[in-house]
Amino acid sequence: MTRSSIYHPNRRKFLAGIGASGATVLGAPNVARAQDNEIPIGVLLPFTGSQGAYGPDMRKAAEITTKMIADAGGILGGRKFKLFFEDDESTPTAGLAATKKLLEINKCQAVIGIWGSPIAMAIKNVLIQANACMMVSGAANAITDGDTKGLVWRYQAKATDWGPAMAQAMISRKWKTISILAQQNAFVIPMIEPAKKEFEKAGVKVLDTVVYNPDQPSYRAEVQRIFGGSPAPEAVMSLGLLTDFVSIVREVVRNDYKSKIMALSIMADAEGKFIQSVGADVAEGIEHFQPSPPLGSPNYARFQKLMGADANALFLFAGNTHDQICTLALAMEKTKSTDPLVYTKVIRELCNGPGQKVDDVVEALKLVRAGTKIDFVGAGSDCDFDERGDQLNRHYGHFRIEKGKQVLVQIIKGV
Amino acid sequence: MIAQVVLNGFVTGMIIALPAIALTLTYGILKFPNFAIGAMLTVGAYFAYIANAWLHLPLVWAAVLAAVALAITSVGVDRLVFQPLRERTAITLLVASMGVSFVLENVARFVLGNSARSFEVAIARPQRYFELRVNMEQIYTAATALSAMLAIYIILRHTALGRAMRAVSDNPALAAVRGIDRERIARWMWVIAGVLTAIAGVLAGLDRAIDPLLGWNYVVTVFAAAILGGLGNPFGAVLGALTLGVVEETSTLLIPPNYRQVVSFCAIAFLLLARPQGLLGSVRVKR
Amino acid sequence: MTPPLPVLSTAGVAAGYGAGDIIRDITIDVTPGEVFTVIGPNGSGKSTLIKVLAGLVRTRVGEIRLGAIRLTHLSAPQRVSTGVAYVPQEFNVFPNMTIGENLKVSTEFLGREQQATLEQRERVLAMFPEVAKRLKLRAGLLSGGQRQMLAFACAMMAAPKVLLLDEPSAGLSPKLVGEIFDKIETLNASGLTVFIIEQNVKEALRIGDRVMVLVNGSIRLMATPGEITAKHDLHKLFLG
Amino acid sequence: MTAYLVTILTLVCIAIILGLSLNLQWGLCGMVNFGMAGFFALGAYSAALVALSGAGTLAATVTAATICALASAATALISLRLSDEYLAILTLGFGEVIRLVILSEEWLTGGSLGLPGIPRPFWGLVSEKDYELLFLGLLILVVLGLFIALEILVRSPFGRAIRAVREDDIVVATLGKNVTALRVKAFAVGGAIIGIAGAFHAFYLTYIDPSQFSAIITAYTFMAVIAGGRGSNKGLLLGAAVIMCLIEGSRFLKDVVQVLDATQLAAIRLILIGLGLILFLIYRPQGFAREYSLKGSKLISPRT
Repeated sequence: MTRSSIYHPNRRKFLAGIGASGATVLGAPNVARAQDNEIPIGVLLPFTGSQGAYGPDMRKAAEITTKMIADAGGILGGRKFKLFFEDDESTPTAGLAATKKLLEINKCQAVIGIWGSPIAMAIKNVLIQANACMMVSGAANAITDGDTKGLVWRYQAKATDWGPAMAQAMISRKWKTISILAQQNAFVIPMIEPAKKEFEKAGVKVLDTVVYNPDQPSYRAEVQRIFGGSPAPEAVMSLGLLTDFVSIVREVVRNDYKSKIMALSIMADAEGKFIQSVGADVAEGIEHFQPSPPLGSPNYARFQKLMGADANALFLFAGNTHDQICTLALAMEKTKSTDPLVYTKVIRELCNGPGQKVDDVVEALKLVRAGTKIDFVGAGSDCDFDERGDQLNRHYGHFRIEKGKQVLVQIIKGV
Repeated sequence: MIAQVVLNGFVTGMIIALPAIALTLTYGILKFPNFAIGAMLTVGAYFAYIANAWLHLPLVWAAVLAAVALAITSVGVDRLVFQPLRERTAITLLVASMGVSFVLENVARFVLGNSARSFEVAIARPQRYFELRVNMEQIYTAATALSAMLAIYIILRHTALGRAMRAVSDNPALAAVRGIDRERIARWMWVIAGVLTAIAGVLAGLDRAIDPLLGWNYVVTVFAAAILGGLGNPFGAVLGALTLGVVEETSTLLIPPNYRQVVSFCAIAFLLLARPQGLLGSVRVKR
Repeated sequence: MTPPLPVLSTAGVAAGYGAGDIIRDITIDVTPGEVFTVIGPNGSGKSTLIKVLAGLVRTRVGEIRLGAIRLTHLSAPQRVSTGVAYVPQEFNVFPNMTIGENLKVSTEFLGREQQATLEQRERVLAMFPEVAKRLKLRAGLLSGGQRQMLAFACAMMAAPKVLLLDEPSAGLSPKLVGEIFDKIETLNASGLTVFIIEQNVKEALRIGDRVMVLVNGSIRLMATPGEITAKHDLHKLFLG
Repeated sequence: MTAYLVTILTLVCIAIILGLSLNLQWGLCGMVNFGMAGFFALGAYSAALVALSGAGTLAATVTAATICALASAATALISLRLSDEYLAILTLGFGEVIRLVILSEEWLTGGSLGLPGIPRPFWGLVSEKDYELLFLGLLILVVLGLFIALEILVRSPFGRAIRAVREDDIVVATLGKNVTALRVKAFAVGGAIIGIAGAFHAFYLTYIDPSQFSAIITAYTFMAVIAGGRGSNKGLLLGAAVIMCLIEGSRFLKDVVQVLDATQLAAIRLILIGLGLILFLIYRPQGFAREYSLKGSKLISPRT
């Protein structure tokens, strides 16, 4: 548009301006539209903002898996996935705009990834209304509410399953008193109450609960109150994200507090970033807990290799993204359709079985083509779903950090 | 317990004091509140991190390097952004500084990404004095901050540059007709601000973890401290920072900890109502 | 005999803030050693004029020279080092600094070498014994008259060729006004050229070698005090 | 395709409403508001809560406007006797406080879980598919309404007075006491408009949570106002549109540029926004013209 229209605009020019800018918005994507033999898949992930740390690995996993399937001849007779990545900036508003773009411009009929619960909440209705398939890694229970079309699938334990399971893990360590230190965020807050109930049942005393805000300059006061309380709890259940946990642990070690720490793996492992950040001796002895990939399964081992990581690496969300791509491929192949309303109907059958257990997507695709019944086991979880699309019989890994390595303490079987 | 909290608050105050001084000096010389102070702090921390983790320099030298680098950056930013806007209103510069803070923070993000990082230093275990836990890092922090403040005091009180800075911030026009070139003083002011902020960045990074939002989390408190002390008054800034540090920490004994950031806001609000010139400040009443 | 070369001169100077000029077409020649006073009603642009000379207000049109040096585009600090010292009407000392610091800060950035500075300092302290007495005192604690003296002293630290004074008598008791003007005369006697903006017409006429009347931003009249008192009715002049 | 454009336009409209309010507070009255995001959140949450209580979306919008107006008035009052820099910091702090309260008071705001299922105006009037279009239409009407109202206000004695307040301290002095009242009023009206923006944001997303109200909103709004030319509502309409389209348009960068990872692209995007802000201030200060006039007086009076 001309300069004059910027400084002496009238309404006609204004509308023209909108039109023009609209045109630029709409002009660009033509380069980036999927070809006919490609199936556009939207991948919405956090790359900036408070959750920015978790996006990249999931992106990598999605790309690797897609390539793997393509190299094996693709699906539906040689068609391939074309991935469109969007940054949700860790905020729902951006997530919503990005989703619209994926739906309308890139013509994606499936949006996967979706890490943060608030983002999932904000875009859910849009996706359902557009009859698009939604695969999330968020934990907040409400995400799968109100999905009448069976389009929403959760590749993560829901918070209310997660909390008690973590409590069980702590109870099994025979700690008599614990305190809870939690960040005010959408996916840990719902864990607290169920966890407390679990503790009560087992007669473990919850001394104190402190909820802190993300992005505080320091967590000294909170740490003081939880760890420095008298009597100090035997163990502290710490729920939050990586950055705040790093400062919290530093504060604890620095003050030489004795209480054991049980954290989430997204904090205390965070795909290796935590130990990287604080160093092995500070991390020593910290325990962490997370819905875990089927550790030791050949598929997960293969996945670790694919991701170019050693056998010790713990991928928490990357695995889920991998599974999301796999289930999409399998379901489409099975139904010979790219219509979410059609292919989502068979996801449960493919993942829950009964049928031949298979954990390699390429294998699985062969079997599906051959018409064999299968029970797909993922790299992020067993991939079994209830009728709401929430995950069933999730396994949870309970780890301890020893000499800078994850040591598996036990596997807790959730509901 | 209370003693412990007060001590911690005091140390936190020390960290806040340095950027607060920088902020207040900038305000004194150039008459605008530099909103980019937070981003500068972040960048300072990242400079030190690069020197420490990539070049494997001991943290002290990393800090020195960071101080130099940030001083240069600050002068550069002033030359490119603030100087062209010198004769505009404070608010224009304030808005410009917001733009600067965007750029700085995201350059850091661009280079080092989002995830939290820490310096390569072992975390020291605390000494116990009676009930008080005092850890080495707190001692280092206090010592560093104090010596920085002492240095500033000497510069301001007993050097030509210091006199000139006080003159310009007190009355730019008179300073000009006494032969003092504001631009020259401004350049040195930015050097000092850069050094102070970098040191603060290192201390803050040592205190928690380094991530692109490190400085942003301090902005409100730093401004609160500077205002509390009366914008333009370095000694007031220190006082303000220490007061805030202690008050914020001790407030957690009475109110839920997650509300303690509110304390600094209420502090400014009430102070501005009661004593617009700040604790030590000269009167800033406009109408 | 030819008149001596002017020490401070302006040619067709116009200046102002924002839209419109406050002073227009100002052409002055201040000859060495004279006391040049400017009088005029409030809002006539007197203080704008002196600020233009001091370099605090940009010259929009015209030329300003100090002897042979073009000042027009020099900043205020640069003008000081070339030899134009200015004493503002108010806020003319740094109240939070000691008298000693006030004097120091007035020379430290002129790029003069130490020795010259020290000698000048001695001279100034000799000129202003009342200032020299208490160097450790905070300037803020001084009375109006003492402040004015300190302001003069600070200006003199730059060893100026021309001293610009903005209403030195403003807000002072008649007794003090007397002292101030005596001081100005002694300074002038030592060969210093003085340019004064003055409200107090009586004093201005008494002290000035030449008097300029400024009305609505332009020169109304330039003459010796004698001529003015003889020929003109000041009230008419001021009423433009 | 069209639906995406509709989304963008909807976001543009909300941005415009925010811009209009900042243009009144800062552009016309010279009162900087760094707490935009906070007031925006306040509006959204008040609206959401009222709407969820079943009082209807109109009542919700009105409440949001009122509450934000009061809050703004209060903030302005605190900083009345002070120069504008203080107002900037106060508003910033106030925004922070609102954020903290929203985060912490779960019983009311749902904390970080946010508030889902917010009712929308005229929902069910048309088919779900066309609703977004209806909503956009409604929003455009609101924008035009506010725009016209503000244009009238600018030309009114009130408008002239507040411009005077911005432009000249002497005028301020001569106008005397009622200036303070003027400033508070102007800031309150601005607040009310932010409230309306918040309400429509809540209606549009039907789900709000604290993370939607980050400080970046403040930055975008300043961008819009500055790009449009401070003080000019007409310019603002375009400014906001251009900014939003740039912000959204930059999404398409990812699809084309493959060399950088998404984090870096996102960072670049924010860098560009910062740069844009600075460059506009330096090279396109339309609407700042008046501020040059302060130069002289600023230099001379030791107070500045």
